[in-house]
Amino acid sequence: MVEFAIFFLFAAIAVIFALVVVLHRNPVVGALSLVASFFALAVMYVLLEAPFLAALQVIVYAGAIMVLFLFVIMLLNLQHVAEPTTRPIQQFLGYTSGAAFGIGLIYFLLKYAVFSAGPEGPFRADARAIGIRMFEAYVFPFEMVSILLLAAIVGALTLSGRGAGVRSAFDSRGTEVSK
Amino acid sequence: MIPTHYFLILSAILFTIGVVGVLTRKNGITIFMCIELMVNAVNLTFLAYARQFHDLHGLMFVFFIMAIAAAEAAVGLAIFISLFHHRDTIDVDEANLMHW
Amino acid sequence: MNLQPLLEPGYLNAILPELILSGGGMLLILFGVFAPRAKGALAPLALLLFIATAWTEILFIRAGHFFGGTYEISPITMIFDVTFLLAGMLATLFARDYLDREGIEGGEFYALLMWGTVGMMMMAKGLDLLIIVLGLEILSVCIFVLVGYHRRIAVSNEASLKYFLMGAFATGFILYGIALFYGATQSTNIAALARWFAMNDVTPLLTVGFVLMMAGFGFKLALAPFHPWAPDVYQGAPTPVAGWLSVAPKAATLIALIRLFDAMSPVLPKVSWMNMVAVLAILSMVVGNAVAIVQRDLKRMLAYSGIAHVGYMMIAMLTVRDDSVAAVAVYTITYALMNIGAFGVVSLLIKNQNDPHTLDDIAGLGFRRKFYGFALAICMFSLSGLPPTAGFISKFYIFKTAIESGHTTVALIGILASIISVYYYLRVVYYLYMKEPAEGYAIGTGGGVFALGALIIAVVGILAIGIYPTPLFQAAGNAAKILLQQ
Amino acid sequence: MPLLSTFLWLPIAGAILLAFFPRTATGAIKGFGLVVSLITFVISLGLLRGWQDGHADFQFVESIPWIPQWGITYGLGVDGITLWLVLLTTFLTPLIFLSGWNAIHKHPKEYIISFLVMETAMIGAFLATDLILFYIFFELMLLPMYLVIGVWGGANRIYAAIKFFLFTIAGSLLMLLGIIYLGFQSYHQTGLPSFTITDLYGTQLAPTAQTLLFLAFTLAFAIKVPLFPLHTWLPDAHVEAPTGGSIILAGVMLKMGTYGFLRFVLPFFPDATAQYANVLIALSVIGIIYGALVAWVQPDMKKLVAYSSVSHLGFCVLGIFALNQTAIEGSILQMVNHGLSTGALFMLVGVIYERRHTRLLADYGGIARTMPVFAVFFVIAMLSSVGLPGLNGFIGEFLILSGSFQTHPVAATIAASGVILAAIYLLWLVQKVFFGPLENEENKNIPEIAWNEVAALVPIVILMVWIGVHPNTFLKKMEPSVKYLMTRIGNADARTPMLAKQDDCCALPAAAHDAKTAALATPASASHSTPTALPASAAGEVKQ
Amino acid sequence: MLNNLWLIPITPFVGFLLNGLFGKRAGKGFVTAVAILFSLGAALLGTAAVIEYNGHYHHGERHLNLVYQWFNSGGIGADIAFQLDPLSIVMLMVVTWVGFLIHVYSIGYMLHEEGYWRYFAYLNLFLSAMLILILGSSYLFMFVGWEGVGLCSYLLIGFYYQTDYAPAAGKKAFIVNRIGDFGMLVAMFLMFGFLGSVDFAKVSQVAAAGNISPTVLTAICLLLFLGACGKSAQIPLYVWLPDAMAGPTPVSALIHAATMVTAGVYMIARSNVLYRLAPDAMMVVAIVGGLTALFAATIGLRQFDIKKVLAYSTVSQLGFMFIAVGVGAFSAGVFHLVTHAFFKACLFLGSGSVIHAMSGEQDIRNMGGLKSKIPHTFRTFAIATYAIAGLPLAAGFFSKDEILVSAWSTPYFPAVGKFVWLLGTLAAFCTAFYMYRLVYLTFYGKFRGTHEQEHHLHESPATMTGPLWILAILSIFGGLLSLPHAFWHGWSLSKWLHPIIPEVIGTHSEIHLELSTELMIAAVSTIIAILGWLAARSLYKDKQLASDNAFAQRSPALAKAIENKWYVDELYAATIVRPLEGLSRFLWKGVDALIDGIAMILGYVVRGFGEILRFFQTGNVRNYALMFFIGVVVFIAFFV
Repeated sequence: MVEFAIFFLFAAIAVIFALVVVLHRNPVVGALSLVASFFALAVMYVLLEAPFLAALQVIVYAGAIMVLFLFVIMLLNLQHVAEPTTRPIQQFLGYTSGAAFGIGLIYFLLKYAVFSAGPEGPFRADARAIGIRMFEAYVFPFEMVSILLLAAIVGALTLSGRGAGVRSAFDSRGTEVSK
Repeated sequence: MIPTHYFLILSAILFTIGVVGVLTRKNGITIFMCIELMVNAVNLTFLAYARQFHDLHGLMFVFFIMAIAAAEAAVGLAIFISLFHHRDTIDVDEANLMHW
Repeated sequence: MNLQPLLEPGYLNAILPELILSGGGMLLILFGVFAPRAKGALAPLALLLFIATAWTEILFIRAGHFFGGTYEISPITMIFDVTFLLAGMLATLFARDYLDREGIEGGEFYALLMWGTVGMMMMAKGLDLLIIVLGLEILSVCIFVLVGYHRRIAVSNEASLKYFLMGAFATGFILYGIALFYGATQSTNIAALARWFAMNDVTPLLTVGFVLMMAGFGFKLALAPFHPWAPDVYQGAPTPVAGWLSVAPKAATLIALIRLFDAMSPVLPKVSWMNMVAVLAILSMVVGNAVAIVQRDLKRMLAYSGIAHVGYMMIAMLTVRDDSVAAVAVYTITYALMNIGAFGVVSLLIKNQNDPHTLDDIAGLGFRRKFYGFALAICMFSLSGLPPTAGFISKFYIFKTAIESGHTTVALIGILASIISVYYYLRVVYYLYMKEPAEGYAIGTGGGVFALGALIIAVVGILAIGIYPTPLFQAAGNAAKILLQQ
Repeated sequence: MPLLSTFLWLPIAGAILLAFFPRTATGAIKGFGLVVSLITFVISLGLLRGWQDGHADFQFVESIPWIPQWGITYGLGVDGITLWLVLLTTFLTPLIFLSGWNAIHKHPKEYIISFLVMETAMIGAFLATDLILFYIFFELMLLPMYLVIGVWGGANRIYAAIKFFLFTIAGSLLMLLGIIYLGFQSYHQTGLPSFTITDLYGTQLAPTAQTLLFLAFTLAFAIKVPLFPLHTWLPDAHVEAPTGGSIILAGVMLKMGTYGFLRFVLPFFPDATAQYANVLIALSVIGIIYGALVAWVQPDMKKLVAYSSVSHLGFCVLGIFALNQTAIEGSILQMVNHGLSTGALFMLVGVIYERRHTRLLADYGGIARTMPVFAVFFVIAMLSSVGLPGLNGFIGEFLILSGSFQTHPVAATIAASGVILAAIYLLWLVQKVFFGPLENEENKNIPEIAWNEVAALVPIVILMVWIGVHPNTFLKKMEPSVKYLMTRIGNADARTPMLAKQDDCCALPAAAHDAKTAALATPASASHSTPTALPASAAGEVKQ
Repeated sequence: MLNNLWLIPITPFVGFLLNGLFGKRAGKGFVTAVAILFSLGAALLGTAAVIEYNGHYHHGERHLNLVYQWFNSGGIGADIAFQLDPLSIVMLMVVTWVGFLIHVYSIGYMLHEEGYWRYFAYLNLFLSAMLILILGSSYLFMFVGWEGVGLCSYLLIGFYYQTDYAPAAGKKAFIVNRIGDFGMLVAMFLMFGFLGSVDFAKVSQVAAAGNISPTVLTAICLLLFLGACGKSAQIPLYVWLPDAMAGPTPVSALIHAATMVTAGVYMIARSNVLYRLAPDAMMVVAIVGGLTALFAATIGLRQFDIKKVLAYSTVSQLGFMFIAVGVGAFSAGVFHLVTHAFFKACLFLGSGSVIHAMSGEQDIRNMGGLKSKIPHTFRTFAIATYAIAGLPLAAGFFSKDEILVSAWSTPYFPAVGKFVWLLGTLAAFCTAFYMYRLVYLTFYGKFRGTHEQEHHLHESPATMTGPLWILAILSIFGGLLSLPHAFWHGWSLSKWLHPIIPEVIGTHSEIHLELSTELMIAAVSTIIAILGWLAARSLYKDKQLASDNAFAQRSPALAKAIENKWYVDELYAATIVRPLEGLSRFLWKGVDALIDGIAMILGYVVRGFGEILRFFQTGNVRNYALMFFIGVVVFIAFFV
């Protein structure tokens, strides 16, 4: 019973903060509430007997990625930038089609994804088990991730790195860049 | 023991919220955050199924998705920065030099 | 996924090409950093690496399954790998001049090109959705950067922004689709999927998953209605990148789709999934050609034509048979040659990269720079599927398989669409040879021996395949057979 | 060294060599082009030397597997149907270079190259015994023509070129679909893939399928011919094209359509053909009258001749779909005739256009005084086009009309009235241009036709007379193949009830002193089909 | 010679080639020599052939000289083969010798024309074509000559190509003839269809053997007659002949009086078997002939151009010939053909000599009183007029008389025969009238021309008068060629021609003429002719033009109508030519434009489609995302 209580509580938190992300005008608020939402998800992971993943969730997402977000927001000091709502059609279609999608999805999930028998026995997904699998069967994907991250780093450097920040740059022909 | 589909439905809701966010927001970074939200929803689904099947594969998938998210985040934010350098804003509606 | 002892012998060997490319990429970056004077050597080095990779690919790689059945090397993957490498090579050759002219020569460019190629090669060989997705991501990340590589150019940056947002968005859908598949089949391994499909029936939830995945892959393929990013991105991206981008990722995605469809083949007759593919194909052919007609920007026009071409390929995909797979493979190679060639010629135009490359820029080019004009004309004829170019024979192959699998109606629509397409391809030829440039508006063209070499490769390849395609057909056919046997 | 391949590839080889000529050396370029095409012609004459009379099937056959897994072969061959068309092609090309020696000032090199490529394509289309090979050549000839019209054409050339290309491609792409389907069917039935024409002959097709395929093929060829109402690209293309382009277009390229009907449509889809022959005959008759009438009111010489082509090719199609020996032989001969006479007319129009840079009839008059020799040639060409007995045109038209009269009396009669109209518009042309008072100052000192143009015209005139005086030279060679075609389409008895009727009366004792005449006037093969009600009705129709 | 008949037409053809290729540079002497030599050569060869023929055949069989097979395909074709039989012999003699004479005459007449060489080249070409026409052994081969003479007439009428009217007239002639040729062609198609051949003899046999439906035969005959109408200028296709006078006068004499225009008669005489088997067709021929005879004669009554008068008289005389062949008196038709060749050629050449003397003047209102100035011309002209008017014992008397008698007593359609006779008789009256009107206005009274014309007046050279006299003599004694059986049982043209009119069951090979009727008819027509003469004499001999003007005042409308040839040309223009041209313009501007328009519209539709679709390409990435997502939703909605 406690489980359910926790589940619903944190599910509510996750959803609410997610909504805040979507609805609130200020990116900083958005970022912070996204962090909150991720925390809630971490709790879900715990409920799903994956404590290690929960930890990862907190460390990687909440810890790393979202900080990065905040950092960028601050760097470009967008914290005061509040976006005006425009493009009513876009908004409307976005909400309606989103609603349709969500409802349909939930409907199908309720209809076809309800498992008669819950999982029996404990699901051992602790660091050890994961570690062993990781370096046995998943060594190749793991290596791929390394390339992925390398590419990402290099890419990030290339895009924002040296030479960047030239406002209204001139291209090689020396003509003004049209904005 | 919470039934798996609870989690599935939760993730569906989150995913949808993320999608709506992407469609309705203009601030590039917010949009990207919404995408992150979608990805997390996917993670939740994977994990729920993984637990349901007692199959670590799903869990591993989550792990790798996190890596993907990280990589995207790095590049994406770099792109936003250079976008900002070009036009003092990250409002994606402003980015419409090319059309038709 | 059953346990495998770590690193069986021969595994390294299996991924040797990927290793070469990855390492080569790093090497190039270091080279670029430590020898900034010798930028001129970058492209040759990259070329060398590509060739070396292709060489190993062809000589040292033996077919087989690796990494616990998550990684398959078979003749078809070799064909596709060679296609990727070819695309990479052509892109390098064109990029050399372009980057130099724009003053943005740098090791990262070639490195990212190579890593992207690595990603594609892994996609092509991945026998597990996990591998495929990871490959896709590597590719995507590289593309994000390459598209935005021309930092000083606003359009380039905008293009990369658009591609990034859409790409991440689409990735979300692909992942969710995979999740649903996983939920239904308890596995993401293609072989396992095949087994599962052979035994069980599909639930609508699975169909949802399929739609989501198709949407994601459709985005990569620029299939209507998931296409609208393509024209902007191609227009904004550095032209050589655009050429590469218009070919290589599509090829990788196609081979992945082929595996997927093959796995699903037992249930396909029972479900309406292929109707969706058919709709995508038709939409793409119609929209692509119709909008291409009204474009004056060459790169946008080629983007739309690319949409249409993927539509043609999807016709063949409607039924996964050895013939259709071979057809797709052949078409991919042809498409690589002619499209990169076309973009290549455009990349040689010396002008402000922010401005669109309109038809007027090539007015009279056919008589000013004979070979460039000739090459572009050949590419156009090939794109419009006229003999004796490769475009004809490949399109012929596509429609042949389509008819033999009984998709006559779609084939008919395809034919009608390609009638439309002839118009705008010919218009390019018209500007090349029959239109004098406006007063004082003769666009100069750059391009040294590298670009020339690339064009020669493209032209010779197009004509060779067009005139004597038999060996290619045989190779593709056998490869397809082997792929579909297991 | 196989004969066909030799002169098939010679021109394109020449073109490739030509690509390396310095663009300034125009003289050398033109000369080289002329020499290459001449050699091609001379080699192609080898066909006549090695020709075996009385053979219906392909001769000089070459066949090399090309794309074996689809059964596509590089197969060449000549039979009675193609022999003269091939020779016509190789014959006309050098004349074009000769007559246009001084006509092309812009990019002569590319001009010659395009024509050489075109020559190969056209020869190939006639020689191909493999459907795909045929299609490839069929399409290949579009590209150089597109360039020729578009680059060297007149004021409105772009419109014309694109129109030409789109019309043609629209038809031929649909045909491609048909070809694929046909090959697929035959593969199904025979089990071995093949696109060789003779293999495909055996293919059985369901009625609907046959109809659809028939339509696909017919559309492609009807556009090419061009058949009313698909003809509108032709006048524009002709008017805008440079002289050489018009000559090739009228002389050879249009024949692709009629040839296609003969080689593919009739034998592949005999039932559908029999079913829809009347439609096509109706269209061709309309085309004959239509083209003639419209030609009559044209202010522009070239346009006039272009519309006359519509009319003349209507005769060819009429003859083909009359489905009997005489008419088909006639229309094959008429293809050659049209190539010669209309080719000559275009050449002549080009000659005078070179000198006066106008093609409007209104700008001329009385120039028979300033350029008599030219006038003589023009009148000869005109007469051959009008169909004056003793020149080539008459034989073709007579065979077509008399042949088709036996099966479709009404149509043939209406078509015969086209003969009157032909006289009307061509004499009108001649009168306007050459006769009447010489008023326009610019016409008073037009230089007389030059040596190279005469040299180009004389051979044509010689052939006109030859065909007119001794057509058997040509007819005998095509007879067996046409007979064979007749048997193919299940119409072996080329002679219809009306002709069959004569057997009863030929039983009469022929007078001794004109046995010879009797001998040759009675048809070769005796028929046993009995006369039907057709004669009476036919006569009735003729009477009204 | 008999086995080289092809030499006869070839000879003048060689002449044509020589003159055509070298004549211009070689000079007039050469041209003259060639022309004369080769035409004479043809004549001599022809005569030789005839003599040889007489040696071999005694019953008028047909001699066939097969040169080679022209073409033959699927049982349709013909030979290059020449034949010699009584009919073609008659024609041969007339054509070659009259032709020769006119060549000689032309030397004088054309001497000062530029294009002298051209003229003689054409003339030789014409000769050779005409010879093919009359020697050809099948309809198809005859058709070659048939068209050939048409071509030459086109060229010769348009000889003065720098004028406006001459080329137009030539064109008109060719086109009108084409209409006839259309008939010929279809007729030949029918022959191939039902008779299996177009060889003269074969066709006759098959037809004679019966079991050919009369409908078909009638059709064939009518179509052939259409051809004849074109060539021989019968209603409704006669309109080209008067205009054809635009050509040089000797041409009018040779082509448009003596030879070519009679080809129709020759052809029908050739096909007499067919015609006799199709009486309906014959009747049509007879009636048309009769009407033409009268109609043309009426026009001739009031023409002021000397050649026009002769032209209409020619049409009218041809009408007589068609009456003959129409009523079944084929030999009579041919007989009239021959005599007409004599006197009409003489008249034309005479008129030519007049024009020559008047230095180009053709309007008789400006002539008069030439009698003394050009005596030879006058005498010959008068003689020929006497002959054509059908006054007793001259050539025209016998031939015309025989025709009228046969018309009266035709066994095929007696009633109609009488009617035709009436037409003919009236026409005969008119003939006498207008011919003598012409004579009186031209040669009598006082000169009405300008002074320098009067000053230039001179008799033509011997090369011209010589032929005139020869022809004049012939037109007096030509009648002796075929005297009525009643008086004469020796050689006669009708006997000679008998073999070509074989016995056919159910038909009459020749018309039996009662002596009484013959005398009666002869008397009537003689009186009529004399009346015509006297009328003309009283009106014109002294009053000259006054009476014409008086007539014009009395009934201006009628006068005008006749002067304008009953407005037939205008009628044709209004009912046929202009509507057709309008239609053509409509087809061009209307239908073609429509077709193009449809094609265009298709293009625009596609384009517009693209223009619409491109606006989905807003450039806003969020819209793209929305499209993407909506796509997903829609697909789910559809496929799940």
